[in-house]
Amino acid sequence: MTASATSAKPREVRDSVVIRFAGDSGDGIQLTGSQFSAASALAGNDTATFPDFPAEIRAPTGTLAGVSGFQLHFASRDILTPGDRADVLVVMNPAALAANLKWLKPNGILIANADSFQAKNLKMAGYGESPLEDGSLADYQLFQIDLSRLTNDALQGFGLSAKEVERCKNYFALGLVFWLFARNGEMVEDEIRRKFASKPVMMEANLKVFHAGWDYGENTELFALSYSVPAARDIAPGTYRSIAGNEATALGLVAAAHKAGLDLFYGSYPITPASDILHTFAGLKEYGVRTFQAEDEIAAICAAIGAAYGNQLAVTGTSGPGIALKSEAMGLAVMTELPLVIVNVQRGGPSTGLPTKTEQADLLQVLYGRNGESPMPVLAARSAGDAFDTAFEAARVAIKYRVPVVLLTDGAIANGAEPWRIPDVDSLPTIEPNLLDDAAKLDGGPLLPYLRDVETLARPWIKLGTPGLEHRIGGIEKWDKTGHISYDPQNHHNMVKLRQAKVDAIAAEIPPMHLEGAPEGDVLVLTWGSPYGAALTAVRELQAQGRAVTHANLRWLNPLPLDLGALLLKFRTVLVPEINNGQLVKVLRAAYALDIQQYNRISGQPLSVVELRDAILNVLPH
Amino acid sequence: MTASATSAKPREVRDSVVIRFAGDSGDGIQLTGSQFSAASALAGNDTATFPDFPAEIRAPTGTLAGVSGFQLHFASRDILTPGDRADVLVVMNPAALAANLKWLKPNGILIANADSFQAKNLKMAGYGESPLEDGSLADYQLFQIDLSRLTNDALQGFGLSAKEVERCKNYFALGLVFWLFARNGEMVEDEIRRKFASKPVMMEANLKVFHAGWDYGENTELFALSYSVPAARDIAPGTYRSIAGNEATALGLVAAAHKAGLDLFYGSYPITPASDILHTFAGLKEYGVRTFQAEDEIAAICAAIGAAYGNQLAVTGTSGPGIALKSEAMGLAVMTELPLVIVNVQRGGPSTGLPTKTEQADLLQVLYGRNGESPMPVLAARSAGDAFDTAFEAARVAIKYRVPVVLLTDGAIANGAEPWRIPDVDSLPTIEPNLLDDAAKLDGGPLLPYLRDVETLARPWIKLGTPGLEHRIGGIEKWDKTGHISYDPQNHHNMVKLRQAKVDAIAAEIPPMHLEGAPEGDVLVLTWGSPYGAALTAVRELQAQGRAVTHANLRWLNPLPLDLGALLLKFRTVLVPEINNGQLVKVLRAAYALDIQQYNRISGQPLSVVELRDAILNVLPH
Amino acid sequence: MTLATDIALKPKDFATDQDVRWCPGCGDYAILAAVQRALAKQGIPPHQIATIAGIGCSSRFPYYMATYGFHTIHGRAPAVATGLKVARPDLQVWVATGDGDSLSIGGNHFIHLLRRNVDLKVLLFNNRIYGLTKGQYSPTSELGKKTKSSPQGSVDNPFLPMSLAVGAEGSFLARSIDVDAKTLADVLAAAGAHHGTALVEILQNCNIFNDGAWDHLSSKEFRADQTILLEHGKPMIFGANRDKGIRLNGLRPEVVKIGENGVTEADLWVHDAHDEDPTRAFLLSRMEYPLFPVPVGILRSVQRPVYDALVNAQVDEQKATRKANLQGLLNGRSTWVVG
Amino acid sequence: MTLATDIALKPKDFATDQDVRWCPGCGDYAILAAVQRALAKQGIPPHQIATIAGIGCSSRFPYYMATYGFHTIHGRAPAVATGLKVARPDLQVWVATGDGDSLSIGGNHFIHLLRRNVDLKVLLFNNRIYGLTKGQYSPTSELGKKTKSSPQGSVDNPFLPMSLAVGAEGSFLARSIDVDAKTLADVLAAAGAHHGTALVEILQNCNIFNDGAWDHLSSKEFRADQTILLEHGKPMIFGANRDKGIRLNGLRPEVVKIGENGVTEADLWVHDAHDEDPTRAFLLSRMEYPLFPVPVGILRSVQRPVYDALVNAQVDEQKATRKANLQGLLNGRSTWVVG
Ligand SMILES: Cc1ncc(C[n+]2csc(CCOP(=O)(O)OP(=O)(O)O)c2C)c(N)n1
Ligand SMILES: Cc1ncc(C[n+]2csc(CCOP(=O)(O)OP(=O)(O)O)c2C)c(N)n1
Ligand code: SF4
Ligand code: SF4
Ligand SMILES: [Mg+2]
Ligand SMILES: [Mg+2]
Repeated sequence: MTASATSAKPREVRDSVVIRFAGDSGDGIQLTGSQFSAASALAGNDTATFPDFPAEIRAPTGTLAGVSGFQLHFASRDILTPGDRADVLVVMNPAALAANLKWLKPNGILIANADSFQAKNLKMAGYGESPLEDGSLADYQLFQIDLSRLTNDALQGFGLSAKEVERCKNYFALGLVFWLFARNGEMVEDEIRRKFASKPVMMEANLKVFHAGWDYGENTELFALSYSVPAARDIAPGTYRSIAGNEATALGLVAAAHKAGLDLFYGSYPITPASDILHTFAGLKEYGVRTFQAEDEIAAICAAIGAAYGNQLAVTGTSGPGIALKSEAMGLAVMTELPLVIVNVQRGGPSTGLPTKTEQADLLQVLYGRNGESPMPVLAARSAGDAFDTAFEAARVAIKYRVPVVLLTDGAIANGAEPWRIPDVDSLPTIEPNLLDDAAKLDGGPLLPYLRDVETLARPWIKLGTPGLEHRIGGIEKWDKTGHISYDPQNHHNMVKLRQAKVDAIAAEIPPMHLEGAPEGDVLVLTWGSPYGAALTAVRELQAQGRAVTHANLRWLNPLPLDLGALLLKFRTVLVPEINNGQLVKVLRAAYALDIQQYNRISGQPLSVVELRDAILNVLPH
Repeated sequence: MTASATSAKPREVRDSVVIRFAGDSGDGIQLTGSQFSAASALAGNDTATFPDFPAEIRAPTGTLAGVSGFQLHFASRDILTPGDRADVLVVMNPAALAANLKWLKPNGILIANADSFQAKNLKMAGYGESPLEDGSLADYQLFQIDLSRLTNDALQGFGLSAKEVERCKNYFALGLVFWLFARNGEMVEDEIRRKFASKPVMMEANLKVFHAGWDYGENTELFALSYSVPAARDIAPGTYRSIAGNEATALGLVAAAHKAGLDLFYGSYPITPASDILHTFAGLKEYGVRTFQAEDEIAAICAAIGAAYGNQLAVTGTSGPGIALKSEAMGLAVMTELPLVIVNVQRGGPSTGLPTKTEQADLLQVLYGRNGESPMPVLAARSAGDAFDTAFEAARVAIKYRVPVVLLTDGAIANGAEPWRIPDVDSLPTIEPNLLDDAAKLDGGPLLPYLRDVETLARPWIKLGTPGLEHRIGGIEKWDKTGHISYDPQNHHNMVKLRQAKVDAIAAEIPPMHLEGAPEGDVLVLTWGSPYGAALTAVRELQAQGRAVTHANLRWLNPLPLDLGALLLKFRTVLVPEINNGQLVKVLRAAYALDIQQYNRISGQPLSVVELRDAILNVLPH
Repeated sequence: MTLATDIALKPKDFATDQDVRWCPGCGDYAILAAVQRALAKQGIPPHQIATIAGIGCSSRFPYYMATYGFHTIHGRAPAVATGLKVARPDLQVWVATGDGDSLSIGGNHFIHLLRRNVDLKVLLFNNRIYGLTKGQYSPTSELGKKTKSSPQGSVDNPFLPMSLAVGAEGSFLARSIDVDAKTLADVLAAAGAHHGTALVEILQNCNIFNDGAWDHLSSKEFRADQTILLEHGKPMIFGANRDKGIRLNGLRPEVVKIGENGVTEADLWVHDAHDEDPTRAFLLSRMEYPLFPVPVGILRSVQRPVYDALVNAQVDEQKATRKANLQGLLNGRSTWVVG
Repeated sequence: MTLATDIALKPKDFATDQDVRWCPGCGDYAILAAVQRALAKQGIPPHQIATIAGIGCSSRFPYYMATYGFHTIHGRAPAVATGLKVARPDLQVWVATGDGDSLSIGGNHFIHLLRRNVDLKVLLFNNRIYGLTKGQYSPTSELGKKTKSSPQGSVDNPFLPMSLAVGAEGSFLARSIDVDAKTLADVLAAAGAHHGTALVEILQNCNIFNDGAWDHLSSKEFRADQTILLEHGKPMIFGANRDKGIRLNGLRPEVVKIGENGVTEADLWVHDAHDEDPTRAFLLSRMEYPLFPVPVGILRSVQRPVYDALVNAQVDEQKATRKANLQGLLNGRSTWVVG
């Protein structure tokens, strides 16, 4: 019997549930969370996740610093955020409780690994008396479960060491919540079988413990009822999978390379939270992907520039401190007008800042962080799945216009997974790299490496190795058309204007702003990047209450959409929520000389639906 | 007899003269120009200079690429720019003529080294026939002088090689123009004696040639009259010298270190046009200045940060590409709140750009070019002499608030010299470094490295090596007060706001805007940096014509002066001229959501009075 | 220079109250303890010492040292420390860095530090992996290493840190192993006493991402046979039974058995750490597992001019010979008076 | 790989129409001519070659070469060239760089290039000065050198570029002098033929800011006595009368006079450029004026795995063994269907 058997206990139907798992970094919390998330998605729920890593690799067991969290929102409707606060909190030790209780809703279900609430652990978590016993948890539905003992009981006779037994206990917890929410356990069982293929005893042990957890829920009288969250109905039809932002970014770029008929070059230096892009690409060599783990971020982008000159789809990726290092070379890419995608997975700053936390505070850096007038297109993904499309678009534009393009994501998007409707490869647009690959195309005229396409202002991307197309480029100002070095005053002025015009010209192909709500009204909530989900959810709630609130999201930060200026004028108030100190607001005010309201919480955490609803209410006429 | 003897020829009095010397890089043009400039200043004129270097060290002799120019404006009144176009142009060869004729006013005096207008040189300059003979120079007062031959004649019997003779010819030209403008030659003679102290023959030869030039003017019938520019009267009384911006920057910082009782540390990597700051500091060891020629710009700033931690007045200087490289470490200085001055001598960009030309296009880079919310005070010097005061102010603020501060100058300021009223050292304000240098000052309380001064929000600058004050800092977010590592969400939010508040607080001590003109009117011309002089000159001209135009200059770019916003509202139009694509305009629009007019020429050259007058007329009501 | 005090210092005088946040079992713990012991023994009080680090697991070191400390940015500790030492030659300055921090992103500062011979003591925690970013190969990882970023095996030929350091003119080069407390204590003491850049490579176990990378050298079982402790002026002998040695055959070191084929101790290479010529150090830097026992102890220790001392000497000399006169400096060479 | 063509190429086939803008008399002119001759002789046509440079006087090189070319940013040419070579192994890629460009700001890329052994040919123009920025001391300037930035003399101990390169695992190391056309031609030809990173240090005169820096080696008068031309497999003989040689005394090279004290050619060190052990190359790298004649020619030339070839081999292998299926990749491991 698998753990998918139906429960005999009464089942309450819920529209949506937010569950948060928390424990020591060694407790397998991220794995537990992902598996529950995958099972929920398979069951047809819409899902959104938020992994909350500790900054340390492995802080000493039991400490607050070592607590790892994973929050999952699953629902029978279209949802956009991992949820503000949890309906269910599962804690593996006192530190996990101390660090996470603030996320649990009043009267929420609290499942605690009671075994671990002993003096030493309590002390490390900063507790005097055990909170399980001092009545301080009276506002919650507390379920105390001796996970370690129960796991141990289940594994009698397996001949496992205490340490090995301890490592299985997360499957007990997983089994229990699977029972609680009537999830089908087959997927977990398959995963256990795959993972422990070479260790049959551990495979059996984990299967046993997983079932034991399920059975415990079904059989003990502790739980009076279980819950079910039916499959979502308002989700667009299609084939779905779960995807995290970093993987989606990599796949979007591989898809673009494929559609352009180019190989892909990825130059990078590991950095949290961008490293998984490198890891993903490193496993895709059969798609013509070459990865270069450089000695630093400067070498990474410079190698990518070399590969771009060598006609590959060149990409470099990093996080904020790495962008700072790359900025000189980004200027070189601007001057040489080569296609290049620069991915910035933003994290908390300034300086080393909060490496494992999310933030949106690199917008001005990527727009302006270079010497001289050095304009560059900038796009931002709004969610994990959207990172695929945005990355594809960034590559398309880079190739079409021969420009370096910045793609912004952030820590929350990079690591948070969400269901993603898988695109049909054939339906993705073809990208025409349009290489100048034959001297005959010059029609006997001279080769002019900076001759511009009338429409795009792009210069030719010359196929290296072609006889007769030898040419030289570099970082010194160039003569228009010939590309030779030029110190001519008027030419420099013209080239500065041309480089700007080329980026500005892209605006012509940006689709009109997509609005959720009326095209005019009291408040326009304008987002970019990861606050998208929470903002749209808050707006929908208020719209349901009849308020004249509209939401729009910017994928394009530079150039700005042509219709944006007019749109802003249609609303009494424009509110821009950002996880920074108001960077897009600065850009918009500079662009339109308009007063714009801002909402900012810069705490390394995603913005919540509740705070955004309040922020909107604040600017709505009373 | 020195070359200062009075002329017997009639003398015409002029109010102001612009003279431009041009020749091959090997012709000693910069030296010739500086000496004429110094003599004019000594004669009581106000002066302003603009050296116009070639990009190559020594392009082949006679080529256009190798032309070096030096423009000097000297006048009997207060002047602010090196002049738009020249009254007198001295050219040493055809290439110099070809490259510089456009700068000569119609009917201007053109002195040409006729010897050099031979076939080979003409060809290299792109001439067919000799312009001296084909009538194309009819619009100018052309004086053809066989400089080489005359120099050779003067040196008969000295036993010099042809090459050595050739090297003396610039002194002939200098002697001639000294005669033409009745300058006292003693200074030049002293300089020749000093320079050639160890080569008596060359000393005598150069003295001889210098006199020969003077005599030539006096004796030949070529020149019917000479000119005189009387001493200026509207110049503030005081002791003056001539100073270039890079030297003034270095001296301002040394003075600040002296007034703070600190040694100075300068970490730098050579780069045009900032290298002279390093060269100046390297010669000032007796003032407690330590220079570190680093392996790159990153090491340069990092070493400066180390020195700041070690309680010296730490400075790092570079140009735009170097700032790009320093940006990660600039963030570290923001996070650790250490005093540091970062000098950026701006040059043409993007990328390598136009290394020897001037530009103002790094404003947004220094404001925003860092990951995360990373605010930093930014000041800009408006002229060479002003660089002293601005550098002093930058250091004072850095020390008082414990912040990294950016000082912006540019290529034109750095290399252009102007008369500078030498400040009295005693009258310079004292800077109180206020080191926390004794554990007793803690009054038994714990050491709190991030405890803030109530007024300045500055944290203590702890004297390293003090028993009991051991503490640790770093680039990860810190707990308020203790400075320990903190990943706490609310604390991060608070610290982001605190770092911003600390920079904003400086605005309280920025003096009110200084206006040249009425406090309200049709047009406010607002400048920052080197366009100051041309803009003010243009405004004064228009004011003299009764137009309601006012000028103001911003030394502070971040924070902006508190009274600026209100001031802008007092004028129908605000016009901001910049040698960039409108960067301050972006900042002002973002700050005040106001429409602002811009004038931009981005050609690597200073803005001219004429174009600014036209630009102002353009926005004035007709 | 810093001076030892009379008051006896204890290792705990160098420990802070911060929770140490390395993974349980990480080799860094042993190194921290060893450094604290060595500093206590050296006798310079905490306030006369500064600990500077880059970024990485190992670079958290300053937080646990009750000295002055600075956790800078990735790869830049040598540069920050150079500035500090030039400004404050009175402080003893230690640098903590990892193999990624010092040899990847920080490689340039690392080699320039060595050539300049700034008076810094550098602890290079070599775990052959990027620990903090969770397990990518580093510039010391072996060819073919499979990691997250090299699923088919790394194709980056590694550096031998000691060879690189010899090539960069290093004046003091030593090596130890995290678990070898005795050698570690000795090399740390010698590093502390060296005037100039003292580089100590510490083979460190990252039990999470590269567990056992040094087991062939560090485990009690193998240590005696697969490492060789260098002692200045002594013949190079190793082995559990101390019956093996290194003999120089022309330019080539070779492992010999003492007592076999007529080999005696007198035939062995006598270690000369103070040889001005770096060739011996270079040879030692290339003695690698499994062909040779890996040298631990002091490979090289020579005196040569020290950068920060030279900089400060020039300042002192100029101060002594050219009187500072700020007003005169501002006045410059020629002035004129208006009004 | 690139292939030589049948059509005879001439040096001028490698020259562009751009005005060459070095100072008259600069050593760079001779180097440019030598490279153009060498490429013509090598026979790979210009379109199969790319020339990549950093920033500096020497780094203007690409503008004068009728190949594909890229004048990048200061110090980064090795990185740009690495990316290009990995992407385009079919091109022969040359890097032009100065002593400041490669050893100061670009030091890290320089050493990582050498350890990876990317198939690039690197021309290091060593004039012991920063030319383009008008004369500050460089990482190869001698101690005590007075320049604009070191009026009391430099206190930075210089690198020996070849020692650094040996320490960084360089597989091909050669040296020549700008004015020594013959040796330059030979080492350029060998560099072109080497598979892996071929480093050629060229002692170059900057007649404006460091005139005569190499006169003691380059002038006809001294060259024979103060340099030694290395020839693989031949004894190391030098001197105007070819009567001097280098003998190895244990680890120490020494200058001997052939015919004196019973020294014969047979006693001399026989140069082995292909020795896998880098120790000989290290010894050569330390032979410095005035104690030794300075080696020119090929110090080291060994085969070892080449980075770009390995990267591309992994790609080819994966392509061969795991069929690319983009739709399958997008689908991932588990999917579900809605609607
Ligand atoms: C500019 C920058 N790039 C990348 C990183 C990410 N990063 C932090 S530590 C590290 C490498 C750590 O390896 P190592 O120096 O060997 O230290 P270990 O953790 O192994 O002790 C990297 C790549 C960073 N913090 N800053
Ligand atoms: C980021 C950056 N820093 C500094 C410079 C200034 N710069 C240009 S070339 C150069 C050094 C030139 O020396 P070298 O590499 O030896 O070349 P050479 O001119 O002597 O041939 C420097 C410091 C620059 N262009 N970019
Ligand atoms: S990841 Fe490795 S190096 Fe880092 S603390 Fe853990 S065990 Fe130590
Ligand atoms: S400055 Fe020196 S290196 Fe540069 S071109 Fe002139 S002579 Fe050559
Ligand atoms: Mg490591
Ligand atoms: Mg050089």
